[in-house]
Amino acid sequence: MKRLEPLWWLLFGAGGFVGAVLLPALYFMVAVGFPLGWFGDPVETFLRMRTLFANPVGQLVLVVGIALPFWHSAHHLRHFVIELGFPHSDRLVGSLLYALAGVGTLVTVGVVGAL
Amino acid sequence: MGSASSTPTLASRVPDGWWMSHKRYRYYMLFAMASGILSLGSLVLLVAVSALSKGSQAWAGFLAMLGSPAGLLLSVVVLVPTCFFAVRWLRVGVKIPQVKLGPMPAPGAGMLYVAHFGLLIGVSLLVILLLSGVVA
Amino acid sequence: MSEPRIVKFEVFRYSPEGAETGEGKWQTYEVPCPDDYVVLDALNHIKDYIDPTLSHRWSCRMGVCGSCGMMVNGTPNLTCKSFVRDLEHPIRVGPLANFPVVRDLVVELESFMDKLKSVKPWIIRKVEKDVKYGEYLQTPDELDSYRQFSMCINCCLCYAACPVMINEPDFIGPAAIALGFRYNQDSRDEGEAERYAVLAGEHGVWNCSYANECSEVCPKHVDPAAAVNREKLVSALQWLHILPKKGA
Amino acid sequence: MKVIRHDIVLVGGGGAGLRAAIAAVEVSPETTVCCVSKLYPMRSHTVSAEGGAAAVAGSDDNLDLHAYDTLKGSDFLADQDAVEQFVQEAPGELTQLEHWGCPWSREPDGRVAVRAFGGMSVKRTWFAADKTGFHMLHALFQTSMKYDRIVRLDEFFATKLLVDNGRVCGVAALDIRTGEVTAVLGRAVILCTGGAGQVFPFTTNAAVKTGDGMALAYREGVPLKDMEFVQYHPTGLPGTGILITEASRGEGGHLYNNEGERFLVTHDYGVGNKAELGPRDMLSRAIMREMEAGRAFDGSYGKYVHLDLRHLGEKKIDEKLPFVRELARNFVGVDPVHEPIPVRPVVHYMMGGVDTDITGATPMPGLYAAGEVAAVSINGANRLGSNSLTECLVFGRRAGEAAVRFAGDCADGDERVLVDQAEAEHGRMDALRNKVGGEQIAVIRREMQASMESGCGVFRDQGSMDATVAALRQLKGRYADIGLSDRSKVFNTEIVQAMELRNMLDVAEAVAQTAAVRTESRGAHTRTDYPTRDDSQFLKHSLVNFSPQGPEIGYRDVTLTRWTPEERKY
Repeated sequence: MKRLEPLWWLLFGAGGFVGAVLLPALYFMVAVGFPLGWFGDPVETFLRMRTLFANPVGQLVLVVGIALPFWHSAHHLRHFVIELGFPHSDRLVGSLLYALAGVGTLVTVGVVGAL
Repeated sequence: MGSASSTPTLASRVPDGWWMSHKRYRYYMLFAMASGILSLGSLVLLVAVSALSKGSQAWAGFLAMLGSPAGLLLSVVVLVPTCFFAVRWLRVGVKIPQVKLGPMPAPGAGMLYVAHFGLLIGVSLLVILLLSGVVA
Repeated sequence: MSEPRIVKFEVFRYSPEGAETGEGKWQTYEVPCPDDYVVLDALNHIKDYIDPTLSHRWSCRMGVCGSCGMMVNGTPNLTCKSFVRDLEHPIRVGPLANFPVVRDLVVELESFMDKLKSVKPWIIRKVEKDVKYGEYLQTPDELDSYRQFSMCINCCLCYAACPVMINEPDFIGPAAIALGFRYNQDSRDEGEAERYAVLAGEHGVWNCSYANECSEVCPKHVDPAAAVNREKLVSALQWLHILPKKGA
Repeated sequence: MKVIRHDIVLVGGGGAGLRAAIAAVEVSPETTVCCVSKLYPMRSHTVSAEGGAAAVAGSDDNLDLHAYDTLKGSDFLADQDAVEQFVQEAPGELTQLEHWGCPWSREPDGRVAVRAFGGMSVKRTWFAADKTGFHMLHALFQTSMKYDRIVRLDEFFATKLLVDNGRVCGVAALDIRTGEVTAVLGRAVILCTGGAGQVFPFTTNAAVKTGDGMALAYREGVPLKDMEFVQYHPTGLPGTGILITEASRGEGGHLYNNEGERFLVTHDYGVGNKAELGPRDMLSRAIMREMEAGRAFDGSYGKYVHLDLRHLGEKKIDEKLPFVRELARNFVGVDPVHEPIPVRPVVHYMMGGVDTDITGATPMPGLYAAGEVAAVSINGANRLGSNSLTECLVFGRRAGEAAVRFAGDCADGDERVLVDQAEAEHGRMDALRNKVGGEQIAVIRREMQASMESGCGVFRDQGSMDATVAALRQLKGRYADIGLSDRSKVFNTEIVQAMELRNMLDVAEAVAQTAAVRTESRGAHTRTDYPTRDDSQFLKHSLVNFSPQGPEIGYRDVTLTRWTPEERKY
């Protein structure tokens, strides 16, 4: 794990960037605007979403937008756990968190691929 | 050198108030937690995509769930830290790329501020316009 | 000048000998402080006229020698520029956090000195130019690319603020990384490859957890967090072989 | 007793010391240097130097001009052979520091930039913004880490020179951390401990500048030279004495009195059209005269005048004088971009010091000195601003190299004799730590400082100096009765203060006594009762020797080569 630090950091950075730039608006629309009916009824939004995302470019955007933040969180939580006073569990905690992020990524690819 | 560990020392002291009772650290801890919450947002989106792939019924069900008081509470829990995260990340983030990489000159802080927050505003507008159906 | 007012100080006391052994204690002093007193003035007043057994380091009292850093009300600060009038009372003065305490307000700096040395903070060149041929040319822009990071006074406040240091005392830390980065960025230097193993090594930049606390407390606005994270970017690109290492 | 043996023992790790150490290990591939310093080297007072370091750089300049400016600035008391050597080696030394990474400020084309400075007739002061000393010291310290043969004993306080048969062979050093005395033996010793500004109450000098090296040498019979010459820097902050660099005038700052006059221009203070770029002694006298004439401002720390930088503009101030802005804002709450800075003359530099020749050698075999602790002398009766940083380099290197040569030609001293002396020091430290007495260190120190200010300030006369001499003698008597409270050995700073006070009392006495017998005015030594220079009697260095009965004073002719002393007018 230590040998791959630059990789974890790059994924962390990319995830943070996506999380900062894309996530707020995307989340707001999908999880607040649509449910409250501000942008049309469920059928309209369903069709609009399918049009936008059920294609290779849309799918790529979704995979990047959803999966990278997993890596970001995993890496930051790993450091957070060290800071809470568990530096010696780093190997275990890190492996677990990165594994979770990996699973999350695979699931994301699967779910998005099913669009 | 000559005097290293030559007299007993008291173990180093943890900063007073680490890690929640001091304002500076509290702010940082919030940031660390916000960066964990990003994944919660991602998970919700993942559920949304899953619903989207299962058809309009599932999608409507997802929207009803998120429109419920509990769903909206969840959105507050995700959105507030995410916005806090976004601002701090982009603000602190301008420090990092100000370095000469290979033949390219180092970009300045001002330029990076404009780039970072321009990107945030641009991407957000694009997402809102596309998803709201204003731009078909 | 207005009359000095009496200010209460709680000062950390520890000695490996005699009565103060153990975990140390907080001792209260009442110090008459004129309006323009800094915390260091108060400590010197205690040392001179109240309790000569108090030990603390100081020298230039103008914020440049870097020796009087202490925890002032929980925040690492140079005591020579912490004005008593700006602080909440009682004022609590302790030794720098994250360093072993030698005595009272004096901390052990040996490990810090080793860390400084570990980044090879000197100009490394394949071929040295003879002094008689004059200086290496360096434009103001080239100077600016590292100048900020050459401002570090080694006061160690950043180590006392860094949450990583609490649990990973071997982390080479903000000041040492900033110094290594300073030489890497210097147009006269060709030692980047030699410093890579330390800066990007086990105790190097990857231990940083983005708290940015180092930059918050730096009295010289060195912004070590910027250095640490720029070094991460450069190191990551070098790890991917996208960017060459100077001097490799 | 712990005994450490190296080829060369260095006391002090500031600019001169580190330069000497690097020179020693570079000139000889085997030599080891042990650097004994009472503080971590990067804390040394060189760190506080702001304005710059002088060396001929531009095509409008030449070595003779630099030499002449220096000699004239010194009021012709400097040794001309030393000055010639100095100006010749200065450019190479500053270039060497550039090669070691010092971030000198640059011209747009990448060459090193130079600025104007007081008493210099052309721009020749190299600078790193206004933190020149800081950058030089850190560049030297960081470069010194490259050499494993430079072994440091950080936070070791040298208490005595160890002398065998008239030759110095090491020092006894108190490990402040443990309270134990170590015998640090070598075949040559270099003193680089800086000056003694702390013998005065208002000084730009750091707390550590207590004349330790001067006192160490003096007590072993080495003469101190030209001790009566103490430089007041014209622009320190009132109260703290924090230095506002001469570069602020070099970059165009002006001095004003409370009537809004640029008094250096409107009144005749002998600086002519140099005005604010006159030498420090003259400017300090001018400001004091303004105060006496009631044309100064009144503040809580006495009178002051204004240093106005506002016309330079924010951009130039931030680029060339950022530290001045930082200091003024932090310590007096004044932003020089918008307001003038309150300033007053404040003790800055000792022209005098341990008597050395131009190789840094003192009259005692094996003992060398460089930097402010030494008097070579290139500074004579008044040092020009920006010559001292360069002096640290030029004579630091010379002392380092000369010490290597000396150490190569001689055998080790008799270890038994030397260790016995260190053992005695150890006993003395133990006794001092446990000393009971009625006098307080801080009280004696404060009275000494007050007495030096009143007797040996900018203006002196026989009565004031004699009073100071008497007061110092009495204080030395009282020092014998000091009591210490801190009995612990670990990081006991009280015992360090006690020894520093002893050093300062010796140095103060040397200053006051030599001043009291120089019946002329020259450079920084200005007597109201003898207002003119007297070359017929006093074109001479004073030399003061220690004796138990009190200082013994003698004189030596100034070395003249190509320049005839002339009236000092600008």
